[in-house]
Amino acid sequence: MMNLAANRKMITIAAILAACALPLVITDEYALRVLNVFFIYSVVALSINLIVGFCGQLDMGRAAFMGLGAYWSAILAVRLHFPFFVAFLTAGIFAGLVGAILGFLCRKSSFDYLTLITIGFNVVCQVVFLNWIPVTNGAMGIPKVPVPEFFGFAFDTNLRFYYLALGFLVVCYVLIERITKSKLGRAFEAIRDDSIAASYSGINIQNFKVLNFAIGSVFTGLAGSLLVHYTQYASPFNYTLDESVYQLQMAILGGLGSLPGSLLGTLILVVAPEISRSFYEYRLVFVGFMMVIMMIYWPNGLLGKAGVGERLIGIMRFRKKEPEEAGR
Amino acid sequence: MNKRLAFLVMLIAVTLFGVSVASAADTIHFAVVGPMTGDSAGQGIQMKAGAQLAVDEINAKGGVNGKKMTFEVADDMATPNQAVIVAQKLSLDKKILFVVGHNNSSCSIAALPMWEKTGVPVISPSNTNPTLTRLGHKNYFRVVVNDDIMVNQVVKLAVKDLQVKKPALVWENSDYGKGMKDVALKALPALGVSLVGEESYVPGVDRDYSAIVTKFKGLGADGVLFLGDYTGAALLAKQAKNLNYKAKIVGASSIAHPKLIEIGGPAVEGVVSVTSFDPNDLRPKQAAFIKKYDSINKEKPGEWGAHAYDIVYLVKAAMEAGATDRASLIQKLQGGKSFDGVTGNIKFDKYGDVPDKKAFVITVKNGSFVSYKTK
Amino acid sequence: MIFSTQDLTVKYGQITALRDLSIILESGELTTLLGANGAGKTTLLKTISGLLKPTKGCITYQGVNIEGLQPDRIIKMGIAHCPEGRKALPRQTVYENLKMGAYIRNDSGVEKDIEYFFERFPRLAERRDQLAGHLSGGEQQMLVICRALMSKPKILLLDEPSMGLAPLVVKEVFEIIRQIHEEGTTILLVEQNAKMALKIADKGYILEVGKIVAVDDAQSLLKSKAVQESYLGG
Amino acid sequence: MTELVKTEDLSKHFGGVKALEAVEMTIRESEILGVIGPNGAGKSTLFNVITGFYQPTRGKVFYNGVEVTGHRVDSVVDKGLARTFQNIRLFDQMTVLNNVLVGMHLQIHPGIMETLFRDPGKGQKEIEARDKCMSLLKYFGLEKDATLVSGNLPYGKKRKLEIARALASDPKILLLDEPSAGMNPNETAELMQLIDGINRKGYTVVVIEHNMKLIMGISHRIVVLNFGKKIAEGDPAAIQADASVIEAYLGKEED
Amino acid sequence: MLLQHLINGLSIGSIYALIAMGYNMVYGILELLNFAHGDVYAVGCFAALGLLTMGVHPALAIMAGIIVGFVINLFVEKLAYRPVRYSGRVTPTITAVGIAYIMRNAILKIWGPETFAFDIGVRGSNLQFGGIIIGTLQIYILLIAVSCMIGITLYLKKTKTGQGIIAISQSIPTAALMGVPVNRTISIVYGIGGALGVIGGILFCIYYDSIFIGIGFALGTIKAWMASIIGGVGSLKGAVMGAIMLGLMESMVSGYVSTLYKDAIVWLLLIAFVLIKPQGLFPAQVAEKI
Repeated sequence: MMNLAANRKMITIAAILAACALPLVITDEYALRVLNVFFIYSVVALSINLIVGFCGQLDMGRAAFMGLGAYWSAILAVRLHFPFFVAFLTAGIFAGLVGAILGFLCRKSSFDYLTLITIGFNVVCQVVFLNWIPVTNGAMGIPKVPVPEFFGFAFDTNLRFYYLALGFLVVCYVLIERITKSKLGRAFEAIRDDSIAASYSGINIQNFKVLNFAIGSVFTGLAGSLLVHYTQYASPFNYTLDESVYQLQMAILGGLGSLPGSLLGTLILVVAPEISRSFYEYRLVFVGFMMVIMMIYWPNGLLGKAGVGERLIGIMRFRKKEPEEAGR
Repeated sequence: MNKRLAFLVMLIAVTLFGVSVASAADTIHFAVVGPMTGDSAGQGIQMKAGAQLAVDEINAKGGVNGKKMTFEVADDMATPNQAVIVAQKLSLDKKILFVVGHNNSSCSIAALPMWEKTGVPVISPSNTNPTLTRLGHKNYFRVVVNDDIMVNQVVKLAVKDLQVKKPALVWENSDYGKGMKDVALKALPALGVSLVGEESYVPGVDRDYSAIVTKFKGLGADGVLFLGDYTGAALLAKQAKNLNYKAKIVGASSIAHPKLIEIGGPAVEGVVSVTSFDPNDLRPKQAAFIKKYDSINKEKPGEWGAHAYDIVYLVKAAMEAGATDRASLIQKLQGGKSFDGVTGNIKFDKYGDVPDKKAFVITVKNGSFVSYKTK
Repeated sequence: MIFSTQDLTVKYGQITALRDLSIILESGELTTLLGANGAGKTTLLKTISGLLKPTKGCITYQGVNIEGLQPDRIIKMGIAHCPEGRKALPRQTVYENLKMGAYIRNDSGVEKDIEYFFERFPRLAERRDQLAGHLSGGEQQMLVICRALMSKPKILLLDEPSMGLAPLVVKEVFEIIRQIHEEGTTILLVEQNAKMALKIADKGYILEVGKIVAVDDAQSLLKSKAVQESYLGG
Repeated sequence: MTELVKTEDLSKHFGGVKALEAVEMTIRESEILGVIGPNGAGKSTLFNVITGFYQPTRGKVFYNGVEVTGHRVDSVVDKGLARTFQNIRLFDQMTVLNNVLVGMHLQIHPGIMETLFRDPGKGQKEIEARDKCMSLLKYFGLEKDATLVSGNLPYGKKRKLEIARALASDPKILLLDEPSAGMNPNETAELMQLIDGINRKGYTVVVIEHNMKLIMGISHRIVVLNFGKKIAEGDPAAIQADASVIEAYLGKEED
Repeated sequence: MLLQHLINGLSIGSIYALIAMGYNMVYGILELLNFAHGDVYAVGCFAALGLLTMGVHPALAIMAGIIVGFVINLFVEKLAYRPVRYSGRVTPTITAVGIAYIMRNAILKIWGPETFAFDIGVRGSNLQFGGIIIGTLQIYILLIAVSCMIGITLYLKKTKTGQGIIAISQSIPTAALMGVPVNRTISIVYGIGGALGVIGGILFCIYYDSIFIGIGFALGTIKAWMASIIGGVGSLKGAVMGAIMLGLMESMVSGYVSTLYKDAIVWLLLIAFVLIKPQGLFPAQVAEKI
């Protein structure tokens, strides 16, 4: 037991060191850019995992929160000339607040409605990004978003940004892992597995759902902010419903409820399209088949727990249909 | 676990070292970048087809200065974030001499800084938003008439030729439509008329224009300036006809497409449009191009195909005038002579625009486009 | 012998609900199955009617092995299962519920049979067009039994028909069961109310944690000291 | 003896069905209270109304003299209640230990610093909680299963784990809803000892049961419900002799 | 003007109603958030288009399209939904999204994203009452929607299979014990859902004389879902009423508020509606038990 924990720590540290050393091998700017995007999207996938995988709330509008973070940060940095870290941190807080408000409104909503509302919220956000021209500059977007800069040190090359994005991912990963392994995470999982039993354990389900949504949104917002400072351009066409579904797939592919799984899922969906043209062309069909096949044969994703413990199944049962019966 | 690990390692390895195979130095490489998958893939595919036709013709005749031309296609998925990644990849590829693209203004805005870093000339066949050439990117050109010119002409056409007194405006809610709307809002008062109504629609989603028509009818608008795609224009015309609304419909370039008539049927009779390319052009050069394109692609070219075709020939001309690399190509294009393409006369000003290019006016008569005599 | 199970084993995941269970039903007899909650009585009925698939064993009906058939095939062969917990179809009317009972029948006698039950149970007739969900517990139980009989079964499986019913209603329900039995239908009755069940039964099985622990004719079981202690609240 | 819980005129109607009608009952400190009655008599509904899962149609619930009617489940639980369920409700995807730790939800207050800036499971509060949970698991003989996923446990252990989880919150009152369901006589006897042991440690226990042996064997007091009404209350001997109880529930002796 | 806007809204609403009916068959009876509904029937509509352009008689082409919708849904149910039928809510929802992706990209690969003319030679004329214009086509569509609703209601109420479907919606095991062949009946539900979707989709195409990929997801699944939620899950009448309300809402917002913010406003109204009246207009009674 102790040994395993120690090993795990060693492996983690080794992985981080290896990631730090990777740019020595990979000098190709394009590969670095793809990796940087992968780091940022990993955080998005982790936040989706926190909401969908750990708390069982099927959120299909995550891109909206990425957009909220991105626009907040871009507006602060470009129009109001705030320094990067202020724009970045407040973007997370802003997205978290909006997440808390949305979560609060949906705190009593059932599964279907929450999913519908998150989709609707994504549409609403996109319409606002597109049309609130005085603030968002509408369809033309906000160009020339400054690169991240800390006290005069600008992360203006792919290599420099690589370390920033890697650091961001490591910090987010560690924080999310700690949350999921704390009292908080246990409460989320309890709500997912059986909300009635959870409330009888003294968990205020509504508050914890709101909290879960807010925490997830903070991370999504931070990722959105960082990405916009990297691409230096905020555009409403980046935060569509399709984008949300693609992000959800990253979390699903790796395994809902598994944090390393989220990284793997993101790696595959971000990196694979860049490798092969044919994959590129058929990627949407591929993810379609993947979603069906994974759900039937491998519902826990690539790195999810194997065996009977189907994480998803406990979320909301067809009570009136008694799953153990007629299931053949 | 091991299998998964192996898969992962393989994946990373392929990404990192999967650099495309180098090719002979006696070829001219370029890239066509646009949406190749997703909802607006049709436009990107036209760009590809237009460029392909030009390349095939050129290569068949011995190439440019003895060098063959070849190009690769990249998909920006019409999303700015992806456009940046594509730009990062191709701009570092030393072989790539120039880029035909992007299709969407938002993608150009996002990717231009990246292209500029390595000095790749980017020539867009379809970015019409006036602000694009004013962002200060020296490597950016477009062969299409920008909205400033186009929409001013549309407004003039409506007010002067068609005698519209109470115009209403419909614009598609995209960077394209938004840019045109801004121009129209400035141009109308200059001609002494004021707008009675202004509505927008989401291209590719909205299919119901009856509310807009009913509203315009109630406002008594006698002309509709349609600044959007041909599908929207066709549907608007049909629904106007169904609701007995008889305003004149005047549009800009993007409605002048055979599909307008195909979808709109008799309802689009009399629709007038300013366009930078007429797919039914009967002048010999244009007609030959259209016929050839049609025979290969089983579809008449729209402005994307025609412009992409022109861009390739334009670069050929510049190279024959002495351009050899990215920098000299930009130089040649900037100070270039005028080039006569299928879409008209191309001569860039200092911003990379084509101010002298003439747009012409066509109208639908008896189920096909004919040219419209302006006053 | 019209029906029997041989060495029937059923598992829910890792939990064995029935272990090598063998029972025999004689034609026209009323057999009762007694046992505590979770002993596997309901599991047995579900397995017979095809809702569950046994991991091992064999179910013979009229000399044919019916193990593994789908529920709709089994009811067509003449085995009707009347599930526990008054599973009337709450969003359908009383009439529609009865008609559902005759789902497998294609003969013209369905309406006549429905009228027969309405005549026999005037309380159902009164509520003919009411949603079944609005009936009282006793009425629902009556309806569910009639519904099962609508398929004209040769064997009727009854799962705790008295559950949660007032004593008077329980009496009524048992009276119905007794009548059906007298009319010649073979019945397998699962009951918690052991005393009443044994009183009308011909034979009884006692089930404990998935196993048969005793089988005898009903009268002897009723008198047995052990049975009295465990199941009759002695 | 203090009255921990008191209900006044407690009624719950579902549409036209009177699941509970004017029930007045008390739960006294340190007792084992049995609740019996035919299926559908309103026993579970009574639990659900007392714990705030259902809002009563009429009437009040007091806890230690404070009215808790209409409070949310978790806030009622916070007053010192815990329960188990008729159909076991564990957190099936979580480990046995984590199930019990969730039960301790209201006892652990790690604070944001400990959550975010200590290694998972290394915080002081967390370590204390784990120790307590492990000793609880040991009491139920589950310590070897601590790292297993609870959904994979056999039935009997699931029942025990559910009780362990309920006890983790250190409740004043433990409500057990048909704890012996599906247990064989030996297991039932074991369970009776367990309940008795828990009660001796000072917990008040309320049990809904069909198993007369268990209920008569351990209850100090029994409440009988029928058709949503309380029809009798008293010690086991009195209940067994009560005519109305015999008629409604135990069954008449004669024909 | 108001009257004209109302009539416009009513005609869009009746198209939504047809699509929503098909959606609601599956949603109401099997509780599956069928994200693939729109894209499946879009395949049916495109198949009809393909036959039309090949010169097949419109009536035959439309019939074929409806059959395609029916058959695809049969296969999809068998391959993608049946294996996860008892796996909770999230799992089948995700497989449905997967199917939607496959269908949509199949259409994109075969037909591309363009808008095509959809001409079956039916030209509606206009009836004029004062200043108000009603297209005969609009009247036909409303009639078709109403007769489909009546047809489905009668089918469910009066036929044996229909009653079996209703029984399944209440409890699969109980229905099975009545002798309802569960798998076959559920297949029929999906099939009918797909066929109804195609009918709605084709009317959509006829009404606008055009067809494009967006009739599936953006104008199909999402609107049908919104309609079902407004109307109350599981109620056919609710789905129809919800769809008509949705049509009216869109028409009114476009006509009197803003076309620019139409989508946002309609969504916000829906979200507000869901929060205020979570059971919809025609709620089904559900009691939670522990």
